[in-house]
Amino acid sequence: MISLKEIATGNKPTWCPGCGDYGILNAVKIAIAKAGLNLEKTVLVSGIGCSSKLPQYVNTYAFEGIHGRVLPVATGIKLANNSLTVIGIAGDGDAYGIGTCHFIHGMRRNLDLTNIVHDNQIYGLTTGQTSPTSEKGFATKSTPGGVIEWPVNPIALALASGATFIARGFVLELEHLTNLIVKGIRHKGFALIDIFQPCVTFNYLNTYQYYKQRCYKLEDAPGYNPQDKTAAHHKSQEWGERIPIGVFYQEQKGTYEDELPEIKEKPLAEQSITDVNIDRLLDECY
Amino acid sequence: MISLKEIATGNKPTWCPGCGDYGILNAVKIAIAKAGLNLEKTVLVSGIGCSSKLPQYVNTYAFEGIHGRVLPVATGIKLANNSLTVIGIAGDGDAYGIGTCHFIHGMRRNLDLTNIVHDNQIYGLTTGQTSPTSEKGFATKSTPGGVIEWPVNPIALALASGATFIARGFVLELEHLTNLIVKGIRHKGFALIDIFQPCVTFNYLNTYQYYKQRCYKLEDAPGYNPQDKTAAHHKSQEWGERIPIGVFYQEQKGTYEDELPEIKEKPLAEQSITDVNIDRLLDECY
Amino acid sequence: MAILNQINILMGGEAGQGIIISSLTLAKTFSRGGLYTFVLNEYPKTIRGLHNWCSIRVNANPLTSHTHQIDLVIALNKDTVSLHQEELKTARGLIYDPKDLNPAELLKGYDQLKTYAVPLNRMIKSLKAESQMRNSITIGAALSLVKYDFGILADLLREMFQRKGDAIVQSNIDLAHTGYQHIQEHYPEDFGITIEKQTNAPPLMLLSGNEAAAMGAIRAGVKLLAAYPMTPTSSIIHYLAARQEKYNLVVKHTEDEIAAVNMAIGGNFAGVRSFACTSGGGFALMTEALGLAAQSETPLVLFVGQRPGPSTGQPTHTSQGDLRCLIHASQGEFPRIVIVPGDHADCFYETWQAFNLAERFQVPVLVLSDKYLGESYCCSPRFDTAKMKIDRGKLLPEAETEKLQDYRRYQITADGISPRTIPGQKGGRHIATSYEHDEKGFYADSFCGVTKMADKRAKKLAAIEASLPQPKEFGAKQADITIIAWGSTKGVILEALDLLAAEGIKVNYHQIVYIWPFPAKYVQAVLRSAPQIVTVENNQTAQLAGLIREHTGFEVKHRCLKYDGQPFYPREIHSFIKGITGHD
Amino acid sequence: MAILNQINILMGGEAGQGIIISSLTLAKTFSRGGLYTFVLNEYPKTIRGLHNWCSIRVNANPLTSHTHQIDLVIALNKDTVSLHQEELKTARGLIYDPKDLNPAELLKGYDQLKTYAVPLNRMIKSLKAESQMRNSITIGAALSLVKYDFGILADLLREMFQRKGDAIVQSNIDLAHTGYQHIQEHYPEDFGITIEKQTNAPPLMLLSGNEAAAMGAIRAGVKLLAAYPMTPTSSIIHYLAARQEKYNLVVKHTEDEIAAVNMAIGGNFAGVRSFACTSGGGFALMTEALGLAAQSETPLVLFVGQRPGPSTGQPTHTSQGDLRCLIHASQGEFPRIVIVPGDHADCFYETWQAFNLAERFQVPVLVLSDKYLGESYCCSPRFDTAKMKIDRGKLLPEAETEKLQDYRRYQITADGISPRTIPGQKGGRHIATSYEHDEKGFYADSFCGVTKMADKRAKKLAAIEASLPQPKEFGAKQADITIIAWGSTKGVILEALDLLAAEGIKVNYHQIVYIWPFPAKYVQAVLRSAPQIVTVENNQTAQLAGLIREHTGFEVKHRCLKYDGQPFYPREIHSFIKGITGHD
Ligand SMILES: Cc1ncc(C[n+]2csc(CCOP(=O)(O)OP(=O)(O)O)c2C)c(N)n1
Ligand SMILES: Cc1ncc(C[n+]2csc(CCOP(=O)(O)OP(=O)(O)O)c2C)c(N)n1
Ligand code: SF4
Ligand code: SF4
Ligand SMILES: [Mg+2]
Ligand SMILES: [Mg+2]
Repeated sequence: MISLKEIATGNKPTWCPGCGDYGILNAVKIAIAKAGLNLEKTVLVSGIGCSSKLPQYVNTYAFEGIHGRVLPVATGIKLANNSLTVIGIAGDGDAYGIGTCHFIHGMRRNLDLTNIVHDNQIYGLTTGQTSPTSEKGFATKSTPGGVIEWPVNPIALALASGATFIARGFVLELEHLTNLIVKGIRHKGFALIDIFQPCVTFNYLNTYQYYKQRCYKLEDAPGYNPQDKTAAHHKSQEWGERIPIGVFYQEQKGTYEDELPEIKEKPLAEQSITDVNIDRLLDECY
Repeated sequence: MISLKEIATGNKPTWCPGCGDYGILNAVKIAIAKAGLNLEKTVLVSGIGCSSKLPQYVNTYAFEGIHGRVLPVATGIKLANNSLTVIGIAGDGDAYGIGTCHFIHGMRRNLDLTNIVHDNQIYGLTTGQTSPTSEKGFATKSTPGGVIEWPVNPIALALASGATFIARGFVLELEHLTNLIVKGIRHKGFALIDIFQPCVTFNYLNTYQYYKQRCYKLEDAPGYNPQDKTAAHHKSQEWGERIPIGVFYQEQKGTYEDELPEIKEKPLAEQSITDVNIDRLLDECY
Repeated sequence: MAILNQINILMGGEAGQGIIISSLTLAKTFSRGGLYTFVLNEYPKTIRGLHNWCSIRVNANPLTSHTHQIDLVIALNKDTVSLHQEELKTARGLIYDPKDLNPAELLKGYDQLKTYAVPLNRMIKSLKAESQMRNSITIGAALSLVKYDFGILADLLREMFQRKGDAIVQSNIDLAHTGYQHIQEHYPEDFGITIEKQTNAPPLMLLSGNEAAAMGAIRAGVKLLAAYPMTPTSSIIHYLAARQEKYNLVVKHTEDEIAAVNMAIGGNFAGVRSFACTSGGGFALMTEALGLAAQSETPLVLFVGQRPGPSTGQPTHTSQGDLRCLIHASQGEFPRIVIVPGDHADCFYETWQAFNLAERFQVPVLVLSDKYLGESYCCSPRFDTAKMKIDRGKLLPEAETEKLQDYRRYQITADGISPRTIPGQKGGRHIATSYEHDEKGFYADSFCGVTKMADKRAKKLAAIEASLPQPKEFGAKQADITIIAWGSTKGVILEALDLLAAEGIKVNYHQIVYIWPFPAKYVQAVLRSAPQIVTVENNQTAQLAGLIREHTGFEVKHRCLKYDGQPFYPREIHSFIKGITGHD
Repeated sequence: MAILNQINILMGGEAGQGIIISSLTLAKTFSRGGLYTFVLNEYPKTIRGLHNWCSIRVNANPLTSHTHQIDLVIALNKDTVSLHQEELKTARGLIYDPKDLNPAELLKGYDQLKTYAVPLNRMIKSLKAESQMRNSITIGAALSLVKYDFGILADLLREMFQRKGDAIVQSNIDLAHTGYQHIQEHYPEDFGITIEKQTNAPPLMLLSGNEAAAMGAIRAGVKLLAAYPMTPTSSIIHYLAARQEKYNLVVKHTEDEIAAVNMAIGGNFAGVRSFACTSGGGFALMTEALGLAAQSETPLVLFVGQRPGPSTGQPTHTSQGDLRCLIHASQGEFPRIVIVPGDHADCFYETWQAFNLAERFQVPVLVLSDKYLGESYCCSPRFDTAKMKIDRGKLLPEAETEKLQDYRRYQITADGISPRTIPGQKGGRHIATSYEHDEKGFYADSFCGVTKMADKRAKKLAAIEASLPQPKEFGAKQADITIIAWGSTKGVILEALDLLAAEGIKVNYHQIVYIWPFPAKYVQAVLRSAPQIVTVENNQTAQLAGLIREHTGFEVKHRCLKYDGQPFYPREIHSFIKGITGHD
């Protein structure tokens, strides 16, 4: 197995001390090692947010784009070279807020991508505003009277949109989380991994303690079968005293790239473009 | 009841002969009359698409915006003046494609808006490309090899996003459709009405015949209860030989505007701004 | 006065009646006979019902534009007569169905006009054909009037419909022939215009600007088009989509334009030539990512077709109103290239070139066309692909990346361009980022580093300026008046030049193709030597004139502007110029 | 050399340590004593951990900017010493905790510097306070050094913490007092700078540009802010959000910037003054809707704070790189107004004014600020609201709409502005649209109608130009050098003017506030009378210089530019000017 040191760029993370993002960084690195990825054939794609800084610390190829656009960039990369492992890294605001359109359509598209979302239920980098997953009533700088909307439910949305691997992790459950990421990477198709990541600076509600008290593993739920969509749907609604983590749902379905005849033989990136013959196109004009 | 003639602007619709949009226009006008709306207190908001031309033919206040942004404009209008009846008019591309982000967040916001979506499973105005609701394998100018993605399921997405009134109509079932729209308008909260609207020019698959053969009314489904979310979820998955129309789900829940103390007494638009006293703000600076 | 080998036909009908297809069929029938054709179509923003028309201009000599003077009108609806009374005033003939309209009623005092009644609807019924096939009858009738070889049309129809089976082929040919015969039988007198097949002429391609651009992209090795449909560039999507399998390229109809541009950036980052096409509204949604491409130094090509704004404006008409918008879109300051093709050949060669430039300079390249250029059809000599060499700039081959030590993606170099690697390559790992960064792509650590990195990017400008081709010059070397213009006005201006030359007025014309970075030195030299300067633009605020003043200080007094959604007619430029010279 | 009533203090520490709050507390302690203060904060794009500093400048005379010369450094971490060695070279004093750093080790040969060791960490422990409250001790220590009235600080702390209970209040005061006493006891010798409470001075407000802008919006009757957070304008969201209930206004944190701008348009359409605030990246996403506001003639105000681009760039630093981008954003051509406030008072008055202009002219109004102006704090005399009259332009009252017959929303009028109605009003029903349209808002039916409607909108320009205030002039009437500048450089330039005047160099300065439509005539007149022109801009490409050339033909030779993310220091402009005059 490749060493964690090789996987690190050596840049010192600039997150707040105690931030849940450190744990996710750790999990991602271990998962890369466990999944046996080739660092030169792996691309991390992120947006903007505290969470999106993660690729700066992982020694793969990486693209740190703009806020909310992780999936389109990742899609472009995967379409261009489907031999690469492409992993999206986003915050809850990035993925479920400004990026919602790409999130929904990315899932029904079912490209072979892994989408890791740091769900701290807050906007960290912009110093603590409400996020789409912030709980109803939660007061922040942008909603000092408390959020009025009901939060988005990423698991339920993923189910409704046809995602083929849907999981939730918690950063303190490092090994469990690492395994989820490995499974997500190995899954052929779109994998969503929503991760509870306490923001120790701005989220006074959803703390380590909060999640620790509530999270339980779906593996431990008697008879839970992640192939059962109805059960998954049911579990997706559970929130409050007990919150499930683990694989909610997994299904094998053809991927988008499977249906592209153009890349059956080799990825687009490997096809020569030095002298494309367009005679036939010119002939059509007569 | 107000006459349909009064509700018409007199502009001649520019849709193709036989287009399903004529039927929706009819249904909207009848519904406005039936619901007893005051035309001067009603605003239709549309985007861009064949469907979005509808407000040009209805003699209320209207705002014809840009592609995909029906709900934000409608939200702004409703927040500004919650005494108005605000009805969104969009196409499937507008609402479920480019407008997805607003669609999801609009539903969890639960403002008292009615959102009418002309679902012809195609991009009409741009001359026939794939829409998010186009069926898998359906070939269009933009996907001549057939759509690879699975279609979005607006009903399932609405359920997953917390919409409080979710219905589907078919344009040939005029009375049924009209009633759905009336119910949607009367519903306090966000009402989605997805309408099958054959595009006779570009959609060779989802024709009048196609829907006529398949559609059945949920009212006719023995024991169907639109308060039952699980049943609704189940019905949302039904597609193929038989396709349900009618009210999938309805729930009474507080609306967004209910929780705004600022408009408890009167709408923002009716509050005087001639001489806002900011002494207290200036005092804070010392 | 008998005329040989030139005619301008207007075919009008309802949207959805296949007017465009029929006009192209007619045009191709001539271009296969070695005649130059130019087809302009004007259609409303509705799919069916409203009035829709094409002009099909034919000439034995090369044509570069449409023109106002119509010789023959083919009316497939009443509107074609009632809305085109102006054109009918000077036309020679009108083909119509007496069931649709009565010319005697609609047109009083049009004595020059010969009317040709063809019972289209009756013929369709008797041949049990679909009503849309009425157009074919009129094509036959038109060919008959100008005594053109019917066999060319028959061959063309055969090819067009062969996939649909012999019966369909035959019925189309029969219909056209019915029209042809009807004229011969009922109107034996000479129409006065004859079009002859040019036996020694080279074969002529007939294609639209968008088709030419799409071909240029394919020739450039594009493998990914990520786009969301928008008039007037949707046809680029359709063109490439139809050829995906043949050319192993992927066309992704995305969820929106934001996705489109970001996918194209992802594709380019991964080493595949990728682009997006759109119009102003979609481009607005792409502007944020434009800066991302610039900051991350990812090559990017965007193809934008203009239509009149602001906002939705007039979706199906033409404009040159977006130049400044493209030059300055996106926050911050960075080098970009804006190319404005002027004709159909430019669309091909310059779109192709855009991909080389994007990779050579690792900057965004914007190709700005418009509805007139993109959707009009024009004859061109066959494009010459022999000399088109792919240049991927400093993209390192794997043989070199393997040897890299401590690779710095944003290395500061003399020309500001850094060697590039792509995912999958050994030794080339790096992070590309939207943040200001150091040479390795890590967050910028000092204010001084920031200035250096901004200067590095800005340095590319010099390299770009040195390598871009200069504007093209047309017309007399020594002239009384010099036109400077950009984009799709080219063909119209060239024809206006001919008209003026024929009257002894000496005008020349400089066509700016690479408009940004602005070719200030070239323009400065032109200004120095020209006695009178005129700019011609399809916009309201004379954007080119503004650029000229910004970059040379010179204020253009004579600005020929049109912004009603229609392209110029050659005569409009002709009379504007004459107005200046006092000849008018 | 004893100095009276002027000091510049640098307080540095880790991000998250409350450096900004403490600096503002210190500044307010002085401004309550009638002294002018200016607080600049510089912070990294991280939330905690990295280095973060503020300068707190104090003077008995009005201050308009920060400056480079630091007198006293308060180090809450080691970086404050190691990263600010330059400033420490000329500083008089350093307050630090020997546990954090050893000045003797870090600073060799800084003989002028007196070091004041304060055992912050130990004091915190002994008083059982939180480590973040170390700052309070240093505030006390600083006040002690300059012999300032401790009672003002005690009162301020009391007010600040009263909501948290007496215990917290007392513990803060105690901490500060510990610092105060520590200096008195251990360093009795005179520091050399004394700050005295100004007994006859008027009370001074201390506020940031963003706060001023937010107040201006509230005063303008804004009832809806729809926005998505983005540095450096998030504080406008926070400011208004905290005051929603008091002022009956709704702040909507939207799903993205596209939603924000469209909601603001919806709100304005419905008759409520609504706006959105953002920065470049968010503005890019708003550009499509900008054209919608223009075409539908819906009033719209957008407030944009600049930071260095392209793309994410340097989110927490400052820039003036987005001017051209705002002027030309969105496809097509339409009138808009761009206002660039220069100081904190401008932020208030001009943001307020923006709402009047948007409604009077029914056009988009863009207010362009930046991080430096928006997030720096400056003392102002109390804003005068007495003369601020709300002007809603041609918005018809219901009494008039009731009488309307055949109302035409887009009626062509002499000034291009049409009477407006809002939903709910009797007789005013209409459709507002993004399409080109006729007077009723229906689809434009003719090319000639299109030109008329475009001309109608363009006509507003004349009305706008005639009504906008002219640039402001500062400094000597007759000068050797004339500065023309825009935006946040104002305060720095004013101070540079003083520096130059003191040296007998005559410079004056024209501040452009209403930069678009460009005040060409005014600038032309300035150019004619000024012997030397200098532009000063926080950007790389001299955008104002470009505008000047575009609109007057004049090429500005001397362009004072800085684009590393930091604002100018007065001395930089001072030496640039001296460089020109040859005095240097
Ligand atoms: C278009 C755009 N809008 C706004 C921003 C400002 N911004 C940066 S990060 C962020 C949200 C951060 O929240 P989240 O995505 O949850 O990430 P976190 O910091 O919590 O990890 C925002 C609004 C931006 N960079 N770009
Ligand atoms: C930003 C933007 N992108 C693209 C377009 C072009 N466009 C106009 S309507 C439309 C889609 C129409 O499909 P739909 O929303 O389903 O409406 P329909 O015409 O089928 O009723 C598109 C892509 C546009 N107007 N604006
Ligand atoms: S602000 Fe929150 S999410 Fe961001 S680094 Fe700090 S603790 Fe982590
Ligand atoms: S294109 Fe389709 S949706 Fe549009 S008007 Fe015609 S039939 Fe209706
Ligand atoms: Mg977050
Ligand atoms: Mg549709």
